[in-house]
Amino acid sequence: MIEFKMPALGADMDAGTLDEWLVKPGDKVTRGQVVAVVETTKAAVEVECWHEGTVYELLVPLGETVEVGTVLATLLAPGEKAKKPPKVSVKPTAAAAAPPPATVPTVAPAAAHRRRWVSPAARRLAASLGVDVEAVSGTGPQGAVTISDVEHAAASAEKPKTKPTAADRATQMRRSIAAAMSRSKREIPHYYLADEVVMENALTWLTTRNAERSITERVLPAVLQLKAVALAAQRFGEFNGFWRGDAFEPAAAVHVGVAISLRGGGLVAPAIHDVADKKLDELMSDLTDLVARARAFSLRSSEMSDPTITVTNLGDIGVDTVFGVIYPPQVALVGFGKPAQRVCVIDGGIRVVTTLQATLAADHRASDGHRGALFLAAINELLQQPDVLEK
Amino acid sequence: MTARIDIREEVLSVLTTIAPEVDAGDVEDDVLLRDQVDLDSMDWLNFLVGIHKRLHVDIPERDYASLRTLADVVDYVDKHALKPN
Amino acid sequence: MTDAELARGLLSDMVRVRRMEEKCAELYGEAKIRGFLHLYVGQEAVAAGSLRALSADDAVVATYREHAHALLRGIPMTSIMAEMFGKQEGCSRGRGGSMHLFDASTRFYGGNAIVGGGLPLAVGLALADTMLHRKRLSACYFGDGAVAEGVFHESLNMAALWQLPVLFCCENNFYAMGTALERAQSQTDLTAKAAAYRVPTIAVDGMDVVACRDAAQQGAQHILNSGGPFFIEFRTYRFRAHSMFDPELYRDKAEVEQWRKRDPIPAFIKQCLGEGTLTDDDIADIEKAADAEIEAAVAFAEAGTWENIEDLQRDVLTPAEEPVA
Amino acid sequence: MKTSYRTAVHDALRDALRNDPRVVLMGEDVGRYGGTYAASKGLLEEFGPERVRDTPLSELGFVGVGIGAALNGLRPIVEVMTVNFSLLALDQIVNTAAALRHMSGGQFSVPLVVRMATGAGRQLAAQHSHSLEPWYAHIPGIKVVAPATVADAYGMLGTALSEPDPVVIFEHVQLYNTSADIDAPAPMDISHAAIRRSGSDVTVIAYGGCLPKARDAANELSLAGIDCEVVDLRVLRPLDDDTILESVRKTHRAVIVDEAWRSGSLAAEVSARIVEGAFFDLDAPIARVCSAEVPIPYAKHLEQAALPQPDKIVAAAQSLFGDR
Repeated sequence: MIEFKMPALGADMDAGTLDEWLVKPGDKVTRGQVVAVVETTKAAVEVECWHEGTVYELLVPLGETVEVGTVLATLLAPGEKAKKPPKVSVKPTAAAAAPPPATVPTVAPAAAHRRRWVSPAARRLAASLGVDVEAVSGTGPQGAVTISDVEHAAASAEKPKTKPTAADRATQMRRSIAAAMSRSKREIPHYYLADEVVMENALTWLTTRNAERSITERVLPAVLQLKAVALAAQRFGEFNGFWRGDAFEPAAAVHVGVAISLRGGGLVAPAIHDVADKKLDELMSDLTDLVARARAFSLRSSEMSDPTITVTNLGDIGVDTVFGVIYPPQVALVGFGKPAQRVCVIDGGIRVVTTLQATLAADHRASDGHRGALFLAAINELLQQPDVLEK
Repeated sequence: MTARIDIREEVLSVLTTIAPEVDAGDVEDDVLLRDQVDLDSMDWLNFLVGIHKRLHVDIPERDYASLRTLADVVDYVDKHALKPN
Repeated sequence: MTDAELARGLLSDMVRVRRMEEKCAELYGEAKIRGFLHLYVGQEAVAAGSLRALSADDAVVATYREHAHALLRGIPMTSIMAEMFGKQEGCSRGRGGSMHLFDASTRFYGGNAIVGGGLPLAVGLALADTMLHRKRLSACYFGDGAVAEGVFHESLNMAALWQLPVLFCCENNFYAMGTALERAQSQTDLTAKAAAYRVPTIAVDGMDVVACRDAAQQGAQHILNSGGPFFIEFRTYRFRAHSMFDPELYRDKAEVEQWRKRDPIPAFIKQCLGEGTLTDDDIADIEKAADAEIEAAVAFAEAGTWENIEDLQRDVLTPAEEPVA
Repeated sequence: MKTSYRTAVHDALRDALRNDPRVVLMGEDVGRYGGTYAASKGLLEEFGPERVRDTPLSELGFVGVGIGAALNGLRPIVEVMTVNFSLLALDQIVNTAAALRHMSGGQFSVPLVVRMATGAGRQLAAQHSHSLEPWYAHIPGIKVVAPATVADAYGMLGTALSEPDPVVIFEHVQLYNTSADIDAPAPMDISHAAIRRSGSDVTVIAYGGCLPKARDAANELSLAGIDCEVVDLRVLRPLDDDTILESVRKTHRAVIVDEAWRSGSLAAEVSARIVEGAFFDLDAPIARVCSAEVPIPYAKHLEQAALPQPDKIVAAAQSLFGDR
């Protein structure tokens, strides 16, 4: 029996609310198939299943908010036979206490890695009633969950859930960001490096390339940057991966998280997968698609959960340099500033060329400044060779 | 003139699909568009792609830099779209 | 200074104080002034006479019964009155009230409401003057009650030991609040206490304004010559209660009446008229001027403003940008 | 019949002097003047100047004298007029009265009662308005009490006199004119806090001059549907943890009202004990209402703004309920 669990769609996600099942018992599921939509603080995310099999039992009803890791459904592996008939609708939490954990109407999922504010008394009461405090909305001072919130949650466990409003979402997202960034600044000893990148070659090359194409096929300089970072990250593995527990875990592939600001505030950094292996056109189309879906709050679980390194580009807004905050558990973030004409010394002569500031914010637990400098230099080097990036 | 007004409305309509928070009535013709509306390079590209698709205007790379205000874009569309191919 | 000028000045000072204090009692009844209010009525000759002997840059430290000293050292009656009203135009911004009049520009180091609290302060002021080679003195006013405090003895001892220019002005009105001198002191001759610390002393009739002036001049001269302290006991009497809350159970009405016969103002008027230094018209002018000054001061205080409550916590510590003397 | 707090203090002193010939009352103006707050009016006439003794303005001296007399067979009640003047006697209270039993290895107990007025509200400005009782509550070796009701004003004095160790009594100046019906005046314990109003939603903890304000606030909060329990600390040292914690365990919320400044206050101590002892019962952060951190100003509107007030207590209590 295969267990399909609520995925962690980011460092700041503790729980998610099941919005929609896209499969039913008996359906065959292929690897990577989107099987459910989960509401998180950031977006309604399509969740893929990475197992092949047949849906045996859906364990979490619609509207339920459950912790990350909770089994959402069971699947029979190919060839497996059910040992007993499926139960109707069981409540599966890790703790699985006698009274089922309750959820509450209008609950936006719990915010984040910052511990939620739950009054000590409410926490104790929730434990005794088997209420999941992470799924209870707080009405106490500063939004804390109070005894009465827990009692209401226990009493109205059966009521149907409604979707979070945009305002709820904005608040929740703010909290998520606050939690993730606070955690980052609290836990990650950042160091920062900057390097000036002459963009002359790359931009000229890109302009020529774009001139031959329709506007719909045009490629933005940001795509060159993503590719350069991905290729460099392949060579400098200590910037591509996660710090977990007390150790660095390098990632096998390079999935570049792209920091996307949302209109009206907020930020997500979903991944483009396997950037190092993709051609520029493919990356451009991925990027366009990703930005559109991020702004429509419609991202996939894998995009949310598995960036291995993040790129942020505030140059569009006109800043020269950006020193980023690493998105835990990642260990590095590469920033790009505004391309502008600057006076440079090149080959012993003074020239006016277009340059930009590339920066690296990196986790000193995972890497050191010397390697960081080499990594940044490699990115610079790659941006001088646009045809290498094309491959 | 009627055509120009229609074009302007279409352009604004494309703009507000990219930036839904913008009130079309507030956009000024002769102020840099990217100063009035928060548009990054991806938004800008999407905006021009939208113009291209909606109004059937091709915008080659070399003309990019000349499109800075709403009036620029309207003029550009006015000039290029009405020309028979 | 002619006798007439001096007489006019001394009388004017006493009358201004008397009228101001009476006005304060009236205003207290109207609840314009609140808190503790200690009036100087009866003791005017001490402040009027002794302060006249000081130079402009001498310092004065006083007690909670300090309206007269503040006024006669040059704090405008307007800002004194505004202070008692609690207005921000007051000399202490309305933060101090009746017991805490302060004024840096006249070196008036305030009303101190802890008995004896001003004594070591004056010794310290004098210490700084001596060490910084300034020729000026610090006059410290206190009552007979303060003599019972340990700090009185500590202060006299240090002033004498280090030979500091302090003019100790003990205003003995014979009651420490409600406790008569002889029930509080084993030695009721207060000059003897100062003498025990080898501080030169003089006792003087505090109801005689000229005698008060002369004694203070003698003390100031001694300090100027020797650099060391001087102690004056002014024997005086307050005609009114200790404060506005005092039922005066501790003294006989007859005793008060006896002292009232020695009221320094009528006594001085009689003396001046007899000697021909002042005329009835002079006296009428002085009284008229005092009344006008008081009227203006009350109008000023009435028109004053209440400080914003948002500023409640100002002046707790010195702002970084403010220079410190 | 209504009895005033002032009368209750007076009667307590009178009865103490009547009941035990070892009792003496001494202090500034306790005799002829009748007491600064008229609490000892007529006692000189009844008991004579030996037992109702006016002292010179020598606070350090006469408090020390009281300690010596207590060591040697008398039961002195020393009045220090106000807490501000008690600073002049702090050395004898802290270094002698409080320490003597311990530093003599248990040989010398000091059965002394020190009374003083405390608190603001009468426009007496920065040298006569402060609430320094938390300093005394810091000191091991003494008991500190703050009668807030007429019954306690009478009843705590006699009990304090029967203690073998020093007891410091704080009477808030704003309480002297309050009055209440009391049946027969009786001794009151000096070891427990008291529930002055029973309630279920929030515990308001106050003492001394803030108790009437806490009660007013509780009445107003009840109109808003918040049911307050009002705890009167009564004894500031040693604190009655049990009563405080039991109440907070019931209501899950606490507002502490203290006329002293917040930093290093008794409110801080009570707050810490609640967190230590009832953390898992709290449903909201602890709130404190204390005086603004400024010497108390003279001007009435500023003085009132500096002090805890019923509306501030109401607001603090409401803040513990979020957006209910």
